[in-house]
Order: sequence, then structure tokens, then C-alpha cells
Amino acid sequence: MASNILRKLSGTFKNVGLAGSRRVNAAPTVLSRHLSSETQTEPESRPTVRKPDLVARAHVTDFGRYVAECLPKFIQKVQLTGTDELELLVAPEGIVPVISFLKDHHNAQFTNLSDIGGVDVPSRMYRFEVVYNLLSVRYNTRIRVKTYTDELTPLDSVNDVHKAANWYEREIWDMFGVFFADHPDLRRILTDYGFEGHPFRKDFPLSGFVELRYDDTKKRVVVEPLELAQEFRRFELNSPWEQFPNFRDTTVIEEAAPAAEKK
Amino acid sequence: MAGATVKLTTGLTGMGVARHPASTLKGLYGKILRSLAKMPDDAAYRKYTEEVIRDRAAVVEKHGANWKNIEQEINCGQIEELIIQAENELNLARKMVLWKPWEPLVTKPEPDQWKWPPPK
Amino acid sequence: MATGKAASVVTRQVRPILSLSHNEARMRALALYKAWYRQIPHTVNENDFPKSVKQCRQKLREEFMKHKDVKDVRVIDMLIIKGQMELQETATKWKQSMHIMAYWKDTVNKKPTDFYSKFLEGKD
Amino acid sequence: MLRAPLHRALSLPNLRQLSPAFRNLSTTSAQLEKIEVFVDDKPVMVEPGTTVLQAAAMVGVEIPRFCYHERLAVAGNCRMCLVEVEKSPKPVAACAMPVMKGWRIKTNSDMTKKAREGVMEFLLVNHPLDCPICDQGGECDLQDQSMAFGSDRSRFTDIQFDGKRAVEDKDVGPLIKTVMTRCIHCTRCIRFASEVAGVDDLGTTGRGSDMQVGTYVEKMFLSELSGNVIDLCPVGALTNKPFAFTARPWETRKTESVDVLDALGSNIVVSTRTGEVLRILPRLNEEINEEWLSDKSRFACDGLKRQRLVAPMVKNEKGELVSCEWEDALVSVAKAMLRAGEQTAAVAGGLADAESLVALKDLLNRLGGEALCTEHTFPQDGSGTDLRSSYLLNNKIAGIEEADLILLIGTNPRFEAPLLNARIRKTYIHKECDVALLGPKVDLTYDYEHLGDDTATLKKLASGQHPFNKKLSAAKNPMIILGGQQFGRQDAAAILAAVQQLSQSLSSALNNKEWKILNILQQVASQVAALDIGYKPGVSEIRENPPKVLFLLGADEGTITRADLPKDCFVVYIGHHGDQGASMADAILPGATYTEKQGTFVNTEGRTQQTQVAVTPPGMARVDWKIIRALSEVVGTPLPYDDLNAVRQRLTEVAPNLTRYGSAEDANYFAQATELSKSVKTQLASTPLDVKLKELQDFFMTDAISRASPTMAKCVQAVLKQKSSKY
Repeated sequence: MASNILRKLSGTFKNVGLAGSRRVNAAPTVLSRHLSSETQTEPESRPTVRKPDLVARAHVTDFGRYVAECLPKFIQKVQLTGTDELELLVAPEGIVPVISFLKDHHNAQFTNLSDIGGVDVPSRMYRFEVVYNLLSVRYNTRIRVKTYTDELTPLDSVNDVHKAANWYEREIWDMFGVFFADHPDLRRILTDYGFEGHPFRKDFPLSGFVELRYDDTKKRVVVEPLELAQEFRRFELNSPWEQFPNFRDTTVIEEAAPAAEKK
Repeated sequence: MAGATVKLTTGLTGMGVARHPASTLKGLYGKILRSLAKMPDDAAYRKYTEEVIRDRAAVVEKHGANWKNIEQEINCGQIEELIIQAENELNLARKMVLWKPWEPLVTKPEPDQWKWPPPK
Repeated sequence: MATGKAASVVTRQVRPILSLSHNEARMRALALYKAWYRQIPHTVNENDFPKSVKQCRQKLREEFMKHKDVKDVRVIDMLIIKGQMELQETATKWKQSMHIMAYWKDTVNKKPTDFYSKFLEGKD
Repeated sequence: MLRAPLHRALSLPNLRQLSPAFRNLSTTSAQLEKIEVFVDDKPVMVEPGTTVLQAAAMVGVEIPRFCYHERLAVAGNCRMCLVEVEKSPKPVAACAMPVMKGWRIKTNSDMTKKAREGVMEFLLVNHPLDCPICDQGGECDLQDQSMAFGSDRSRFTDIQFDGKRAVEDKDVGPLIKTVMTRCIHCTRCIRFASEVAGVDDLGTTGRGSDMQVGTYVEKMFLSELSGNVIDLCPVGALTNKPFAFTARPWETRKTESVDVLDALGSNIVVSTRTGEVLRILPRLNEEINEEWLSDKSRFACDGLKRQRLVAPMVKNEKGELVSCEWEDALVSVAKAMLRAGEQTAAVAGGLADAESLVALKDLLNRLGGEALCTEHTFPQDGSGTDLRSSYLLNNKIAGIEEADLILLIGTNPRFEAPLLNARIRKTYIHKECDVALLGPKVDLTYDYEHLGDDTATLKKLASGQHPFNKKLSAAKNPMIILGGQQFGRQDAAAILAAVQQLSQSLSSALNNKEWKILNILQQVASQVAALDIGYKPGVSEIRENPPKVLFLLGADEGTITRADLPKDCFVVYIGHHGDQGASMADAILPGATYTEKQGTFVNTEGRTQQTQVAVTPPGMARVDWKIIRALSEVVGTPLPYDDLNAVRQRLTEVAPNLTRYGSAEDANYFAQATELSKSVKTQLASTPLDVKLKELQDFFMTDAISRASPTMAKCVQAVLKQKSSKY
């Protein structure tokens, strides 16, 4: 089974990468034809919805299984989002190995770190999710790696793997207060010197805590605690956009591979 | 060098033409395999990587110094890029020996860690 | 991976930030205090803001004393990291005098507490 | 007229079944066996005759719709509610189709989705793409539903084709802006006008793509409830004219509050942005206003920012009012108060909240002053204001729907309380209910028996000699609504006594002991709370014992003038508008309007409700009770409350019902009140009963806020113009 996956993966991935393949194997050419989605079918009778690309879906699913099999120690879960994006959910200890594997392994080659993002979910024990978006130019695919931490637990910096991580991690540090261990230059990047707090945390008010103004007598900018006008004291939390919450398409997240199935 | 022309440029900035790509590759593949050999036999990473490397090593072996054929058959970029890939893999394989990724899951996530939307 | 784990609190095994023990954290805090203490004369000298070295040192002490009750090693570490960040910003003159003066909050008025003065100010 | 006998016979059972608002009232409908249907495979037991849409609502499935509205008759013409029913070859219109046993309704199947997409496509073919300049944007059903249910690609490729339907806009008055090209012909506005408002002004002409909704001839939509068609319109065809191009709904902040411009206390939502009230929308409250709102309550909000008092003012030596600091104003008022001692009096106006009423009373009582009055009178003879049942709409507004005979005495509910009138009309149309009116003949939007307007008739009724007494005693649930305006008459006590006696004699014959016949319709929002707190109705006491210091708490009706007061009387005006009260004042302490304070109001049925702070008071204006509290500190006897909770604590001490928000306490001392009324010596005068608000133009400007509103002024002009036009 394992070699099966491998063949499929290496075959398809190679084909996606460069045009004019001359492989003996017939399967990839069939796949690549499907991928170009030129197929004409009979008139569509269903209501207009996003058309699922089953082939692409199978590819990412297989690749997810492949990574999970290779790194059972670190990968907690592999899932597909509603729009067929592959997500690896990784234990915080394993972020450097996973990112390194994705960058350096022949069948992955995710050499481009598009960005690093953060999510704050205060109700969780580890409230911060840190999200790494990677791009493999070779195979023209993207992958998302997520891990988690709390306010005090440091996360290993991936700066040694991707130089791009330097500023992204500084941004996460500045906005969420997640500390990255072994980062060469972890300091603020967006907020003003002397700014207190981490603005993207959910418990940081939208309006902030302080306001700045130019004081004409002191001839300098002064920092003062914020005094909210009545208008901004109340916050409306329900969205004005969602008129039919019952008809919202919930993003279907599907587990692609059970983590660490063996051993 | 029968049938193989000399490569003048890779066309990619910062990537020079490799002098003896085939032998470089062979050497690298050998090193990778030796690193992999330090891992347990049933480690998935070892199995799959060995398969890829053997596959590629066979192609390199088959075509000898004919870089054009190698590039075409492996179909994963120019031969110089193949060298970089092999170097990366070697680097990774050596680290993998220390990381031991074939072991069971190091930490289980909290039950609600990956639930979305998050429970209130 | 070298994640040398240290048990800091009761139950949960947590990963340390910098210090492995309370003592180590204390040493770091003292080192940071000293670094600031030594930096202050230079900062006062090189920047144009209306405070003396003595006032600055008093403020330094105040700022450190704000956190005197912090016991968690990792929280101390976090504060030290942020303190170092501020020290760097001050020493490298990334901070302008306005940023330094922000420590004093000298334009902030006290809020009225009794009904009548609150009424006159129109604030609740 | 809607209530033709044929119409009634044909459509009423139907209406009752279809509209949930009426359905839960129809107690008589036999206990029919429930049938089981399945909505998206969820089983639900429903009564026979339930529509597919209602059955779906029971399991929490909302079916999109445009024309269907639960308070209006079913039209079934928009087709948006098409759903698939298993084994039915075509999708069915959920709003009009009663369910059959065992039906399997699929609200999210491919066929349903396809049907919705098709309907959306047809609607959009002739709908202009002007959402960016359309005021409905953001709260548009068409927008929302095309996002949720429409196709995500267009087949409308013919962009050069100029054949999109275009319709001339109609001028229906200063309140409603029409862009008729946007109309999707759901006919909700037409149904509202003829069913709820009782004005058959709107209708359709033409058919197919020539169909137009309009007024047939160019005329104003003459209704006191016209603004509701703006809420009903699912698209931007009918929008709020004063609010046009002002703000997008998502930029505004919404504060749930209570209206105070009539005595009903309709529930409202105040939309604000950048410290300004932009518009007022109704909020659902089945007990009071359902989901409607009168035009005055909805559109008078631009009066909230005109003619405002924004700084304290005190008269200088030349007799001119000059603005000053709060401290100065408070000190000069306090000086005058200390000089006057117990010769201090107060008059409370119609917009005063219970908090400021109780604070002012406490302050004056501390100084020994006892003369606290309301502008609106109430007879003091007999039981006076001691028994709550004598001044409340005892049977509650929703109780009207159970009445089978309503006698209106000296009132024109259409303009005094438009939503009360809408209730009466609803009862009249959907139930077997007759209405009679004693008072001037006015248009109430429904037929009634006019008993004349002289007091002799009232006397006859009270003594049981009038022919109408037969009807009254035959009625199972009779209601008598007495207009609060009649209390301004000299013979008010006699009128009240007569009505009390009449209702007592009727109620003793009733089987239903819970049913209350006597109902008073108050004129203003503050009256019930003021009487509960212990204010004396009417200013006669002040006229008799002229005080040295007089407080006017928003008293703007001119019931007391300079002529009634001694020359050295110091008049203090606490209020928000520069109206009659402020013009006679020696000192002005600027207060807050109902959108700027959290205040308690008790409506005419005795229901306690509170307004919420939507914006801050402008300039130096302050919340009224705080002004009085601050003044008390300057006078030297600080009142013992510093925050709202403490004031409300005090309110609870005075009258516990004043802080039970949302509930209307029953009052039950009719017999005792009647007993006491027998002691009334006053005789009925011969002057006929009269009402102030007779015609639509009288309705718009009745208080300080609506008098300051330019929109209301425009309405009066427009109605007068319409009256003089040939249509």
C-alpha cells in the first residue's frame, strides 16, 4: 500500500511540476488531463455550487496521509477544509521537524513560506494557534501547518529553516505575544515603542487602552488612557451581514488521515 | 561525452552550471542512503526516501554523464536543482536521525484544541 | 529536540522560557535592573527630556516594583524579555523623548469621584 | 372596505388559519386532530390547515419569502417560498399551501434550490443594479436572499439592451421616498394600507411587466401609520425620506428603547451614528405595538437635534437669558430656592421620566414644598388618583383583541394613540366586534356607531336609559375607553363618575370577573408614573397659591403662564427643548431627551418600561435627575442617591411597580372607586365632548420634540395641501 501511495504521489507531483512529461507510466497523463478540467459534461441541472475537483482532492488527501505516515511523532491530525486545502495539525514540539521535512523532502519541496498567522481562541487551554502557510513551487501546491501554544510557552522558531520566518515571527510576537525560542532578533515590528499589550489578542479591546495626542503646552505627543465616547462604549457582536444563519454553509472539515495509525 | 552537449547556463540566477553533476548526485545519494540506514527498517520516512533515492540513483546510473536524459527522466527540474534537492534531503535525513519522527505521537492535543468552531 | 523540561508549577509540565529556576529568574531580573541603572545617565545625557537621572532611577524602581509580587518564573521571564526590549529601544534611541516621557503619564488627570464634580465635568 | 359581509364570510376562516398572529387567538377552532408532516425529515405535528411555511417554522426552518408577512393576508405572488414536496411534480408555494398528512417537505433539496434561483433570476431581470445608491442596501431582503439563495453567475449578458423595466416614481408625501423601478410587486404595502392602516390609498395598475404599485392618482398616502410600509417593503422601492442617503444600516448603532411621544410606550430601536439619532424603527412587542410604529414616533426624531437647550442659562439684570456655567446656574437657582423655602412648586410635563419626577419631588419635599403637579389634569373628587384603576387602560392594549363591543368616549384614538386604534381595527376586522363613539364624529378607519357628542347621552348611558345600553349589556366582553383629554373639562369628575358607574353596572353582570370594562387612554407618557409617584394632576393648586419658585420639568403645554404667577416668582425650566416652558423661565437647566437617558416610563396600561441611552446629551446638557441631584447638593440637602440604581431603589420605595420593567400590574378597585364617585357633586356641563386631534394634520405636532421637528412640519403642510387638492 505504501509503495502505491508513493507511486501515485511521485507520479502526479512530477507531472504537475513540469510540462511535457515523458513518463512510461500511463496513469499520470490521465490525471493531468483531468487536472486541466477541460472536460465538457452534460448541462448542469444542479443549483450552482462550487464544483469539487475530485482529482486534486485525492492528491492532497494522499499527500496528507503520506506526511502523517512519515512523521507520526509530530502530526496530530491531517484534515481537509471545505475547499480542499490540506492542513497538518502539529504538536508544538514538532514544528521545526515538520517544516523542515516539508521543505527538504524530495516529495514535498515546500520551499516558500508564504506567511505565518495567528489565531486567538481564549476558551482553549492553549489559546493561540500559529498557522504556517507553505507553497511548493515545484509541485504547485500549498499546505497549511498549524500548531498551538499559550501565553507563556515558547514555540521553536523556524527561522533556521525559512529565513522568511524572521519578520513573520516578530509580527506574531508583537500581535499575540507568542514567544519564539531561538529567534535571532525577536522584537516588536508593528507597534510603537513603549506600546503595551498585544493587539490581536481577543481580550485586547478594539479601541485599545491608550490614545495619543499632541500636547501644545508640553510640545510633544502624550499618551493618555482612552476615554471612550458613549458611541463606542457598546459593542455589537452580531454580524449585520448574516441574514440567514440557518442557511450558512458550514465549512466541512474532513479528517484526511488518522494520526499515527500504527505503532 | 557521447550524445551529451555541454550545458552553458542553467538560466537561473545564482545557480551555476554543475561541473560533474552525475557523480555529485551519485555521491549525495550514497550519503543519503547511509544516513537512512541508521533509521529503523520500518520507518516510513526511510522506506519512502530510499525508494525515491534508489529510483533517481538508478536513472543517474543508467544515463551516466548524459545530463539531458537524466533531467528528462527524473523530470524534477534541472540537474543542478536535483543536486540541491539531494543536498536538502541529506541535510534532512541527518537531522531526522536525531528527531526520530517514526516514534509514536509526542503530545496528544487537548480534546478541544482542533475543534472548529471552538466550543464556547 | 532539546526541550529540556522543567517542572515549575504543581501539575503541568511546562517548557521554560529562559530561566530554569526562580533563582535564575531573579538573577536575570537583577541584571536587567543593573543594565537599566547604568543606561539611565547616558539616556538622560543624550535625549532632551525634562527629567533628571535621579527621577529616572526612581521611575525605574517604580516600574520594577510594580511586578514585585510576580512569582511564576515564566511570567518573570516574559517581563524580562519585554524589559530588555524596552531597554534596547531606549539605548539605541529608537525611542524618542516622547516615548520616554510616556513612563511618567504626567498629563493624565485624576478622575473625579464624588457626584457633584462628576456632574460638573459631565463624566460618569 | 375590507369588512364587507361577503369578504368576511369567504376569507376570514382562511385568514385565521393562515396568520399565526390570529391563530393563537382562535380559541374556538375545534380540537381538530393534528396531522404529521416531515420537514427535512424532521417530523412535526401540526393542525390541519397549517401552511407549509408555518410547519417549517415550527421545526426552525426559515423559508425565504418576499410577499408573505405573518400579519398580513397571504398573497402568494412572489414565488420565492417554493419548496419541494415529495411526490409532487412541481414545487409548491409554501406560504399559501396547507399541508397534507404525511407530506415530506424538502426545504434544501436540489429542486428547491433550483426553484429559488429561478425566481431570483426573474426578479432580478427587472430590478435595477443600483444597490450602491439604494438606501435599502444592507437591510434589503432582495440583496440578502440573492446572496443566500441566488445563482452565483448571471445569464443577463445583454448589457446593451435597454429594456429593463422602468417605472415613474410616485410622490406619496414627505415621509416615504419611492423608487418604483425597484418594486418587485410583493404587494405588502398595499395589503398593509388596506388591512392595518385602513386607508385604501395604494393599489396596482396594469399587469405583467406593466404592473405598477401606486396611488392611482397623484396623492399623498394619508395615514398616521404610513411609515410602516418602509419596514415592510422588502426592497428599496419605499424608503425613509428624511433618512435618505444618510447612513448605511451596518454603520449605525442600535439601541433598544421605548417611545414617549404618546402614552402607549411603543417599543423602538434607535439607530445612531456619531452621536446623532438618525432614525427610529419599531421593535416587536406583541403586548403594545406588535411590529408597527406611528409616524410621529418614527419621524419626529429630527426634532431631537433642533431647538435644543445646550447650556445652562440665567437671566441677567437686563432680563435677558445668558448662557453660563453649570455651577453659576445651580447657585442662582439654589439661592432663589432658599429664599422661597416652602413656597416652591413644580409642574411636570408629558415627557418627564420617573427618575427625575421622584428626585424633584424629594427635593421639594425636603424644602417643605408640597405643590407638585402634572400638566394634565385628573378629577380629584371621588377617589381621585388614589386608586390606580381609575387612571389606567385596565384591560391592556392586547386585551382589546378579545373585546366584542368597544365604546369610545371623548377620544379619537386614531391620532391620540394610533397603534391602539390599529388594534381596535384589527379586532373589528378579524373578530365579531362593534365599536361605538361618544364624541365628535371623526374618521377612525373603521365603521362605528356614532352616539353623538353631548353629555346628555353620557348621562343616559350611565343611568341605563339609552338604547345603546341594550347592546352594552348583551356584550360578553365590552370595553369602555375614556379619553384622558376630557379630564381637562370643568365637569371632569362628573364625566369620570358617570363612566365609572356605567362600567360598574356592566361588570357586575359579567361572567368573566377578570374582564375590565373601564379604560382610560392617557395623553402623555409621563402621566401614569407621575400619578403613581404622587404628583397632583392639574395646575390649579399653583394658580391658587402662587409660589415663589416654580420648577417646570419639561412642562411645555402652556398650562401655566407668567400671568398666573406673581412678578417675583423665579421660574426654573428643566428640559431639553426651547419651547414654551423655556421662554418664560428665569433659569434654564438643560436636560436630556428620551434617547439620551435611561429613564423609566409607565404607559397608559400601567406597564413600566425604560428608555436606553443611545446618544449623549448635546453640549452641557445633563440627565434630568442628575441636575436635580446636583442642585440638591448646592441647596444643602443632598439627595441620598448618587447613581441610577440608587434612584431606582428610591422609586421602588415610592411605588414598587415602577421598577418592575416590562410588566403591567393589574389594578382592581373598581367597585371602591365607583362608591367614592357617588360623592361627586359636580354636574355634567352641557358643552359637547370635544377632542383636540381631529384630523391628520393635528396629529403630527403635539409636544416639544415633534414641534421642533421639520419633518413633522412638512407633514402638516403636505396634509393641508392634500386636503385642498381635488383628489
